[in-house]
Amino acid sequence: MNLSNEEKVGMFATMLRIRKFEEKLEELVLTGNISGFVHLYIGEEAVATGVCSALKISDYITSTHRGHGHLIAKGGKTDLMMAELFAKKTGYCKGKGGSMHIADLELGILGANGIVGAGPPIAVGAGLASKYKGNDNVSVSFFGDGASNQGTVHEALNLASIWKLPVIFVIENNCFAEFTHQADHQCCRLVSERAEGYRIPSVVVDGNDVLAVYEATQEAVKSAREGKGPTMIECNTYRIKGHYVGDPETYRSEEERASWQSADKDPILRFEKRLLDEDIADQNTLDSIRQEIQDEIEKAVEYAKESPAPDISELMKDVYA
Amino acid sequence: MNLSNEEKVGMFATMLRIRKFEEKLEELVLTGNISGFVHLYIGEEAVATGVCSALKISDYITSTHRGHGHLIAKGGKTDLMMAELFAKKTGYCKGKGGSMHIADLELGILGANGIVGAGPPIAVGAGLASKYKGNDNVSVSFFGDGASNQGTVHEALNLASIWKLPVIFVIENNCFAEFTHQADHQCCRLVSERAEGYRIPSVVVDGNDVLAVYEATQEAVKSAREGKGPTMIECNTYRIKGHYVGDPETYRSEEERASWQSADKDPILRFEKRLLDEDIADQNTLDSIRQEIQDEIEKAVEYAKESPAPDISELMKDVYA
Amino acid sequence: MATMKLAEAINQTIVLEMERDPDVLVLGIDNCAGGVLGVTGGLKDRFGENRVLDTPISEGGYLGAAVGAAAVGCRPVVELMFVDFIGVCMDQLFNQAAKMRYMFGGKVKIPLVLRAATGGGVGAAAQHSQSLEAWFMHIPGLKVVYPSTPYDAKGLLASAIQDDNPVVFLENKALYASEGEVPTEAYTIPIGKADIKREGSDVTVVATGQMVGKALMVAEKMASDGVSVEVLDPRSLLPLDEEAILTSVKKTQRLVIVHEEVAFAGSGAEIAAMVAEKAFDYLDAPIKRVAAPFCPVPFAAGLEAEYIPSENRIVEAIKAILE
Amino acid sequence: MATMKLAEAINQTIVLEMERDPDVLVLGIDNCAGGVLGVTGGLKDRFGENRVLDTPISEGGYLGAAVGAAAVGCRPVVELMFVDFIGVCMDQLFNQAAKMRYMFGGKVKIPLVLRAATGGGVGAAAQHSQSLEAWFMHIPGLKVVYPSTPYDAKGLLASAIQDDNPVVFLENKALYASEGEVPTEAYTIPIGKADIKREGSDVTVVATGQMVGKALMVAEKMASDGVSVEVLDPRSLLPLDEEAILTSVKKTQRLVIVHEEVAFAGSGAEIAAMVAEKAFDYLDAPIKRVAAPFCPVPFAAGLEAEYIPSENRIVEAIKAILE
Ligand SMILES: Cc1ncc(C[n+]2csc(CCOP(=O)(O)OP(=O)(O)O)c2C)c(N)n1
Ligand SMILES: Cc1ncc(C[n+]2csc(CCOP(=O)(O)OP(=O)(O)O)c2C)c(N)n1
Ligand SMILES: [Mg+2]
Ligand SMILES: [Mg+2]
Repeated sequence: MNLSNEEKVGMFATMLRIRKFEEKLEELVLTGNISGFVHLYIGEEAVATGVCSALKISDYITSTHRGHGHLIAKGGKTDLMMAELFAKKTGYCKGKGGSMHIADLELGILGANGIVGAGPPIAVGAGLASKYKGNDNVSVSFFGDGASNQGTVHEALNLASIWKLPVIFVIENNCFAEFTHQADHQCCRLVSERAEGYRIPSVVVDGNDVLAVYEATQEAVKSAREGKGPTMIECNTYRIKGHYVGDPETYRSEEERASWQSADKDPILRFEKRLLDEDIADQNTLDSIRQEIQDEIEKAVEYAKESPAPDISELMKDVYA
Repeated sequence: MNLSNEEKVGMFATMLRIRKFEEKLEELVLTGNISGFVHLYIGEEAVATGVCSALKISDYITSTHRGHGHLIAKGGKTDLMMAELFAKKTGYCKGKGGSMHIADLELGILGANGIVGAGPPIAVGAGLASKYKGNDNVSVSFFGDGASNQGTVHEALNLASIWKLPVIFVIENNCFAEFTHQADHQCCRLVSERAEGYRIPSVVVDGNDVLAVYEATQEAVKSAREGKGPTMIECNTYRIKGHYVGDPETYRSEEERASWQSADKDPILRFEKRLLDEDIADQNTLDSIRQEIQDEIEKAVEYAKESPAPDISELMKDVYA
Repeated sequence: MATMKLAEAINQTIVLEMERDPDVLVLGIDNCAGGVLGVTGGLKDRFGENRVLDTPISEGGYLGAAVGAAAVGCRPVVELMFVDFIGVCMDQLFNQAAKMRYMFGGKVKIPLVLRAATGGGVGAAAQHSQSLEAWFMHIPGLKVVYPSTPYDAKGLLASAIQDDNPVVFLENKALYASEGEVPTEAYTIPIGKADIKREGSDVTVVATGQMVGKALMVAEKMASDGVSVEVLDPRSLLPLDEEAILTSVKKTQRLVIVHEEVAFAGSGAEIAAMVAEKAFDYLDAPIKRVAAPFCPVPFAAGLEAEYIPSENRIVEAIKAILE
Repeated sequence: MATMKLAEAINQTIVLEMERDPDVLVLGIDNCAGGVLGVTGGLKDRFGENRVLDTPISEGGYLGAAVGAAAVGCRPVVELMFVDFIGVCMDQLFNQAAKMRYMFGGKVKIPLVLRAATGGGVGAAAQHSQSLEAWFMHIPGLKVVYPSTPYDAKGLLASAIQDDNPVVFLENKALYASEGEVPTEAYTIPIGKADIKREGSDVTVVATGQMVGKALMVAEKMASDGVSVEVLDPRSLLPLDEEAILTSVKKTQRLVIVHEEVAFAGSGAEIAAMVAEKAFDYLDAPIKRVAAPFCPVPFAAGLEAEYIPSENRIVEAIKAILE
């Protein structure tokens, strides 16, 4: 690993930014300020952060219905995101897309997606374009344990493999697909046990250890840029919140959930401790980062609230290029 | 293996019946007597025969676009099949279905299928019904190396696995998907390398050895009937004819093809020699079987030719039950 | 009689049919936990995991499994969750379920119900708010049912489950919580019979889903202006009760069609075309369609409100052809 | 000018566009060997395997890959083989390709062409003979092109490849071998412009695909009986050249629509509905549709011949509204 202290602190900030964004969002949904289906990334911050820290701006990602973490980690602006969630004209999609459809092509973000399993083929296509055009961009496709049972995911793996494309499949195994435990929707213990069937090298990491995720991704990126084809990275993590804001969560115990929020499991608490223990940063620095992020999120909310809703005349625009 | 000599000779007859049916069919298509897309099973007879010899009438199969062999092996009547191929009223589907849609529910044949990869989920459903109803019927899904890349196949494997259904997935790895070599459409050497990812036990057999196929199927059937869930059987074989009758076959060499027609590779020649070598049958018996089958096929053609075409009034019938 | 929500009426019907017929199975994502739509609650506890199956995310696989199970004697009731997900499993519906009987020369029956939540109004954006009736109508071998009240939902779903053909059963999201009077005992409503929700003599409004309620509000309002609006709910779009529509149009001589899907190549196009052919001589005015504009469903509430046909737009359409 | 088959015109256009624009890629099953449809022959030898890709059987995967490639600057031309296969990959077309631009607030372009063989007449039965124009027309964000001559095919395909939106390009199987005069140099025909294939004054026949040729034969025959038939080929169904259709109908005051897909909820329903709304006062007779009956495509030649709209049925429809 070749990370400077500064970079590590940056990763801490990114995770915290995701956490704070999501916590604020939950509050805003519960208080009726924001509507629609909202899926929170709380507890999984180390995955998106570790992965995207190993990417360039010109690299591509495809995201999911649970996309805020990926977007923020890839450089997405919290004010534009918040404005989109508030359905405002100033939002990433002019208020037309909402939580499940945020994209920023300039940052290589090819979109969140409301259809489970639709992202991986799209990431493969971006990888195909990179290979054809001869640039060294890689594509990362984030998807869940649940998505891994969708046919399109299988197809995408096969395509990336036969075409030896610079694509990295990042499995967020967060123990659930909606209300169903991973063990109830597939018999393999790990999704990545399926990788060998496509001759795709795979690695399993502690998805709550941001540096482990980073390291695995860095390897995969190197291999992809060198033309060695795809890699699968399975990140073991846990979805702390319900499937969506409002989920009654009848299908799991409070204890199970709480166990993942402990200081030695929560990805942010863990990393904070490490930064302090290894003298990479002092508490003051981290606290001021915390404050900055808090402010940033507050400002994002303010920006969103003050922004105008899209004009009715927007309805029929952007259908065709 | 618990096969009587008679049963072995019966398997020889079944393989021969398929071969002769297909050879006749090819001739009929090339002479313009039969139209539509026709995919021949020549060279792969040991697969359907070995598998179906291990099944009861009440067991189910789903077939493919290359279905004639499966149908005959499961007990399908050559006259009704031929009449269907001639698009006659007396055919299996009253002339409405043609080669890719022949079914015989009474024989457990849930249909050939024009959509690659559509059969496996249907077989899973039949298996689900068997399990739910508590009978001991098993379902066999035949599909090709090419089909194995289709998303629905992946989904079917996962479903059969989590529900522990009495389903047997029979992969006919005949080296081609249309004009594309297996090595060019997937990186795994064998399709069944993917089975472990679903925790489905798998076995690879010489698909041109009818007894090997039978044996593997018998094991799988036993396991399925005992409630132990699905098995995958990969049968290595070779498609002797073009993808369809009329295929210019620009993609393979004459030598490659011819090598699979040699006495030690052709499934029928091989089995014939074995029957003789092991004194299971004498040449006379086999020759008279050959003659009987020849006659049966001729009669089937006659029956088909003499049968009436469906009346125009049939057009709108059978749309709804 | 009991007052109940549309979602409850559907749940109750599934329970009644499962009790009546042991061949009825339920499949869908998270159905055991009651489903994301909140319709299948309690089924697992009552009927067990052998009859109420949770499916992995693989719609093509589990819809196909339902087709296979139906072909050999079960009656699966499948939840697709959002109708928008049909794109990953359309093949099993239109090439398999709907065509098998014909392709096999009449030798199989596929008694299968595919339930799907339809329509907008909940801020769910472009991939969770669509209405796709017209696609299903275009599939020979299929039936398409679309109730607008809890009463109709119960009777029609019972018919759908008892039907020997594949049936797409559309549930309007905005109506799940709408209430109505529903008999507690089992009953059926025949598929293919329209219902005149309000009689009138000046103009026929054919409406589906949540548009029925809007049309009724409009009829109520316009009655005080002396305009008599007949509101006809086809209840099933395939088969379509052409006779009922033609009878109404022959009486009123004016037709407005209201639906939530986009107008272009939507279900209303078929209704308009049918009337323009079969009741042309009775028509006194152009046939108007009130439907969604030709764009994906937007997220922003203001835009979505503009997108979904409003009472105002219905009034305008009626006025335009009454002039 | 050269005489060439429709299949050749398509092949030639792909070659010209690939030469013109290095971003054009070709994807599809067995395209390297020329494809089962026989349209992509020679492309691999000319442009190499990096630009002409053979895809495994995984339509959702490779159509999705085309969407991704298009989003980042390529112009994929994808062969679906038979349009009937759309059921396994519809999601990538209607929820991704067609909606991404809108959902993303205008921030992406998806220049992608999906070529698919359409229609019956070759004894390919229910899963290889369908016409599904109406489904594609119902998708905002998409364009749908359907040429009836080699000349139109070449100009329209060039436009489709150059278009910044996803375009479904339908190729009628029965027309692949049909010949016509085609300029050897590159040219485009704008998408959305109908073409009057024959002028007439008594009745407008709107026809698509192989029905255009049949309508022209009918027009020729009926001319000798003193009936003047105008034959209008929309050439693209989305956008639909409503103006051209309305202009023609306002002139002839009679409309017959002929297409190969089933009538119910088919493309003709939209055309009829549009005219019944916008040119009602000009119409002198009911609008007739001549289309396939409501059943899957049968295998038997005799049944299939009855299934596909015939010249006779067109004549009858015209006569019925001329009386
Ligand atoms: C094709 C499709 N099927 C079903 C859904 C409904 N759905 C949304 S999220 C989800 C669960 C996804 O689970 P997983 O992939 O593990 O991601 P996670 O939510 O755990 O992040 C489901 C079933 C959908 N959006 N699209
Ligand atoms: C969904 C779908 N895609 C493509 C096709 C066209 N097609 C028919 S057979 C075939 C090849 C099948 O290969 P394989 O599964 O290996 O079976 P084989 O023909 O070798 O028996 C293809 C691509 C189809 N019928 N359905
Ligand atoms: Mg998950
Ligand atoms: Mg094969």
